Amino acid sequence: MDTADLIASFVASVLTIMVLSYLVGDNPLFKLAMHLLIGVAAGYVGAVAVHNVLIPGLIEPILEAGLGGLADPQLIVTVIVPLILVVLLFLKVAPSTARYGTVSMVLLVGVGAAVIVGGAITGTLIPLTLASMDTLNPSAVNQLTGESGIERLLNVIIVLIGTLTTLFYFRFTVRTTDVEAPFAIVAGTRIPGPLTVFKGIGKGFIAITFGVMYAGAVAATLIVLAERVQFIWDTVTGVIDSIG
Amino acid sequence: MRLFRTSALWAAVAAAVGVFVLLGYFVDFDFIQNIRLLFMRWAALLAAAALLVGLTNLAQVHWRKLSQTEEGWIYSALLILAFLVTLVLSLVFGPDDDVTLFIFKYLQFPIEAGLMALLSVTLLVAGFRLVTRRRDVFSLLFLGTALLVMIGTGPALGGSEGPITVVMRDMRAWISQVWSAGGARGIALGVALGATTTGLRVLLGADRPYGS
Amino acid sequence: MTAIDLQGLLLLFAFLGLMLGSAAISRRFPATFRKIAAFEALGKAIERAVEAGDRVHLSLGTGSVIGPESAPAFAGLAALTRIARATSMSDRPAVVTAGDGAMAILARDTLRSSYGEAGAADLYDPTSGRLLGPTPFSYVAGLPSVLSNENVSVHMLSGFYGFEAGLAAEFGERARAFVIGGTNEVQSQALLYATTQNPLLGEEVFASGAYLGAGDLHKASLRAQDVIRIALIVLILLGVVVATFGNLI
Amino acid sequence: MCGTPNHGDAEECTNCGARLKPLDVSGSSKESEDWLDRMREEAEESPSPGSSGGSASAEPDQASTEGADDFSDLRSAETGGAGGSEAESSEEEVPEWLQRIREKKAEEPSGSDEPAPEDALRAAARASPVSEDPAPEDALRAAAVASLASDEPAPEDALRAAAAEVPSEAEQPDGPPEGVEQTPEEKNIPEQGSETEPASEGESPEWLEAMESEDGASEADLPHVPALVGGAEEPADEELGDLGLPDWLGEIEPLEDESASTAQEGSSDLAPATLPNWLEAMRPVDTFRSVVEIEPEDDQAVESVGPLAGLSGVLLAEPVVAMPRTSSVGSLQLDVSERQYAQAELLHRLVEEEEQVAPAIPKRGVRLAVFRWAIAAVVLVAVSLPIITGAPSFALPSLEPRELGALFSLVERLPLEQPVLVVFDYEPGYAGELEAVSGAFLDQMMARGLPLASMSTRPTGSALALIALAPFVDRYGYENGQSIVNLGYLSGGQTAVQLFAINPREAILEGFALPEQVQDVWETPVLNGVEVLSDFGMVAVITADSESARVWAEQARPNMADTPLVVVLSAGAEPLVRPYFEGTDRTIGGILSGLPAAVSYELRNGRPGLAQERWDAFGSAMLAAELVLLAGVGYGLVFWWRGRTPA
Repeated sequence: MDTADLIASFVASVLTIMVLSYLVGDNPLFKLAMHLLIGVAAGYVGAVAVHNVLIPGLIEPILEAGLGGLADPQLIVTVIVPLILVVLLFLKVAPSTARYGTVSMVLLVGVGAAVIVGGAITGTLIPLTLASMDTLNPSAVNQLTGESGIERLLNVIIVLIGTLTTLFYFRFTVRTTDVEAPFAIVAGTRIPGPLTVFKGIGKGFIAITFGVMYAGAVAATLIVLAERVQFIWDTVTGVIDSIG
Repeated sequence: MRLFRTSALWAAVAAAVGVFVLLGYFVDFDFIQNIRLLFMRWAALLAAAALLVGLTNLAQVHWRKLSQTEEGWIYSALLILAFLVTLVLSLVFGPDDDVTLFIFKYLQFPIEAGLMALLSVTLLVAGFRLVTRRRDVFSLLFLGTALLVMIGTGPALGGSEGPITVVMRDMRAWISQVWSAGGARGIALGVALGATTTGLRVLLGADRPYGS
Repeated sequence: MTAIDLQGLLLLFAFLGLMLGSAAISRRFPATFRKIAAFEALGKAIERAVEAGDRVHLSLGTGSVIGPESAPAFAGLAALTRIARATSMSDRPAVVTAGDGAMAILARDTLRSSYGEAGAADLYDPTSGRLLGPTPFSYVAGLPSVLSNENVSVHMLSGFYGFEAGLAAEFGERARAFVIGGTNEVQSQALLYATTQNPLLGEEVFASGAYLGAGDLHKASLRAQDVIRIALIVLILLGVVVATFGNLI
Repeated sequence: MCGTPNHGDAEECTNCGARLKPLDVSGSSKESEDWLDRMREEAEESPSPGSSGGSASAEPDQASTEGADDFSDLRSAETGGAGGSEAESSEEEVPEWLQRIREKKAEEPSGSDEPAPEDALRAAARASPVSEDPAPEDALRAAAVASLASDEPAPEDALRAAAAEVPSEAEQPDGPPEGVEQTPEEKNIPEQGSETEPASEGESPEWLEAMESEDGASEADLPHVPALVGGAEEPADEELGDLGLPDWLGEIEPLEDESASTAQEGSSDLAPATLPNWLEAMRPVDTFRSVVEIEPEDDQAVESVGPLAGLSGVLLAEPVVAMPRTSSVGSLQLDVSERQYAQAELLHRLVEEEEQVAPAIPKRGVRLAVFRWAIAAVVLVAVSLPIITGAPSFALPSLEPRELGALFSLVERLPLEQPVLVVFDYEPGYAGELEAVSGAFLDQMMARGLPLASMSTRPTGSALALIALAPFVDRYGYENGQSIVNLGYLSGGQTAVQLFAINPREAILEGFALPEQVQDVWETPVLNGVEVLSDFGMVAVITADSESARVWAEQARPNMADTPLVVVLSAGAEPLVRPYFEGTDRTIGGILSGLPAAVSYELRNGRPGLAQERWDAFGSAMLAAELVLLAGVGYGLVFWWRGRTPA
């Protein structure tokens, strides 16, 4: 590590420690680090947006086309119109002119909403529904894992029950005389109806799923913690070596 | 009344844009696909522009704190300074210049990584408190599963790979690839149902996040 | 992709028909919805906030408006129209934050029109809808100061989050605010389940509009979801039968 | 309060002077603003007019009586109708009146919350055989109004009093204020619709018609906190009118409503319990059915023979009176109306909740801070020990995950002439994990000398790609612009993935950190053969969230032909992505997730990397984490069983 890197690493280590100081409690060092992060991230991302998106997407094409090319319908559609929309969007900066930028936001929202619907239907609803239609044929073999027989059958059934009960758990509309409604409230004695049991299993699967993901998140964050500690330790030893 | 007409017009525009983009998912006709791609390109450009508007707003908020020396104005000052310095350097040299990358690597990166490291403890504290906070069998199931998976993920206890380790690894694989796969599918399907209706409400003009 | 994806179109029109149909009949055949404790607690918490003159904070997450991940944020904005109406009694407007520039603009627009409709246009403050940071972690980095400096007592998370969801909720808990959170990313839901007192599981985050009374089409949406939910369950079961006996034969 | 019938446009009761109309007889937004302003002023003047359920009755505040009056009545009116169905509406209103009672109770040392409302139910039913469920609600309204007019009466007394009066004319003046306060949503209360159909045909008091014209008035009252949850439909009206559904659907609405409008108009103004009982008794069966979706067992509530044939709820009184005092089980067999039933149900739920939720809210204090510090200390020590002292050390995993072999051989088979696209779709925070997990994968590809292109849909992703690839670039002598290029940032987030999939060259225009001589990133040796996504030998997405993996699987896959899609995931996201991996169409060709898998990968490569470097620290940290969670479970269970509240 050369000196510049060492100094930089030292600063970086200090910043990491400032963030971790939140473990003791909210404190000025932590706040300082947070605001520094926001500032740097904002500056960097802003520059990326200008450099990698707006300039090549809107400015360069116009400069290349020159004045003559401005009449080109292709350019008008792909560059001039979005440029106007962008200019209108910038009017959102000032409250007084904000309403003139609405058209640009409307376009964004329209695209966003459509992407949500299209993505959910073609990306999740259909593929996952189809994926859930697995065969219960005991002689079938899972090409991927090579499972077969009872082992595979059991797994398929578990996944199926999990999918269906979890999906059912989120049901919103209830009839006031749902089995789950009356029996659930009789003080002391709970006599669950079939729906209640079904929902209970669903919630159980949700808890298991969340448990797995929580464990994954803990593992992931602990690796990052290990990486940070390693980084700080390397810096400390580096500094000690350079001094000594 | 005039308000209403304007907002109805916006709703119509959003719906029109949305219909083309949405149909593009289901119908593979050039006409629709081209319009859809065009709208999506515009949207990508507008999103970048909106980011700049947002950043201006961010700067305004903190500038106000600074100028009115509200509580924590000193932090806002630091934020604005960091923002301007990074922005100017990145604009002048470009975001892929060594100077900019140096700032990214030694200022932004360690703080974000620090936050992630902080999260590890946060999650453990939350896990520790869960049973005392939410007294039901599901929080026990949640933590029980988490423990099994963590034991199956982490290295072997006692330093060598014994039969118990093997069992725990298989157990972990079974829970995360079978049991939680079922739950995950159900949740994902449900989320997709909710997302679809949410998107459709916007396209139908019932929800108008762009105001009126 | 085939020229026309019939399955998809069919599902799309099923959704549309069911939503509009249920909306049309909702007055004559009102539906009953299951109780979601988190929403009931939210209602009371907002009442308390308004009484105490505290702020309600809505976090729209770090998803981009034009991405599929923006769905829960749109749901949050729909709920905001109702929350703004409720907080129009208070002298402190709700504050809405986002991690995406366009989403922050939408937050401002929604606040402006909601307060306008509630007859409290004077409550609208352009800075009460803001971008906290342009990246997920810079966004959560901005939360502590918002929560502490603007004495927020209700911290509602409704948007897309990655792991930062855990931090977003933790900061709320530390600020001793009422925290309620939901998102579309399942792993983040798991983090919220662990870190918040009132997690919104799965698709519940999309139901906030219906449960806060944001409109008939919100309730109709829940009905439509339930019909399609049952249809999917039946379809899957049928599919399993077909797959099984298809193989056997 | 007195029971004297009044003329429709009378402002006050001629006899007792009770106000018959609210102060805000207006529907226009202008006036609604006035109303709101007034509410706000009042809200500022008095601590909490009506915003807590109890304030209206429990603490009559002269300064805010007016506001509180509006609030309390409005609340019951709104919530009564808001739910749009009995159970829901009662779920709505019960908390309010229950809260009032509870708060009043809180002031009086003795007595639990539970009996009062039940008494109310019973008394109501006993007193008015034909008046259905609404009785308690009205009793409470009456109580509220009464206690507002004069401070003394305790709600539950008022309850019984009011409830007992139900059939008599005595409480009719309560009607008008309520009638006026009714929201249009009150139309949704089916029994009322049914009850009042005869009223609108028959001789309904004049003040009723007068009130009908003022329906709109209450719209302005709606923006009001207590009705928030499941609350006021008023915004819905707005939607259906000028703000909500598409206009053509808006047109459908009135048609839908017209059929029931006669009944509903009446109902909207007529508070159920204020009906004279002879009028109640005139309610024909079919109307009841047509308006409400009632459950089969409710049919029994309808008298089928004898002089009372066709009257619904006639026999209710007897079973209800006979209902055992303490248990609500009886109410299951008995034909208590659904609203009474739901109120009783909710009462139970609320009482149960009170026991649970209250302790569940943690008292943040020193102890929590100590726990936090202790856990932090344990974890930090556990992570630091192996790094600083080299101990403890853990055996590397000997088992390979099933899918690793497939991925390894997939990479081995990749043609050397086709470039691989690696998408770095994660934030800097995740780098610590994902660099360790993806290291071995990148190592294998670059050891084979596969040409590599990287990109990201996140602004910071390109920089992260440089950091992650740097060690291998040096190790295997990759040359920037020749054998490896960074395409840079794909703007537009996940939506842009589709654009990129359809036409990569148009979607990404700028490279990232390219050498000076490179003008166009697409003309570099790495990419000049790439026109479409399927020209890549493989597409690998390194990401932390399943959403972005899903988007690549959905949006990009269709344009990839036979090019495999590999996903390197953060731990925990795997179950969400697996369906795409295991599904019949195998949209995802390979998965790599979690540190153990990465260590196994490095072992296969025969070159130790970041994963093995982190292994010991990770191991001891995981052990510490497991202990912490175990301790938490034990701690929680101890308090759970001892039924005590931990800090």
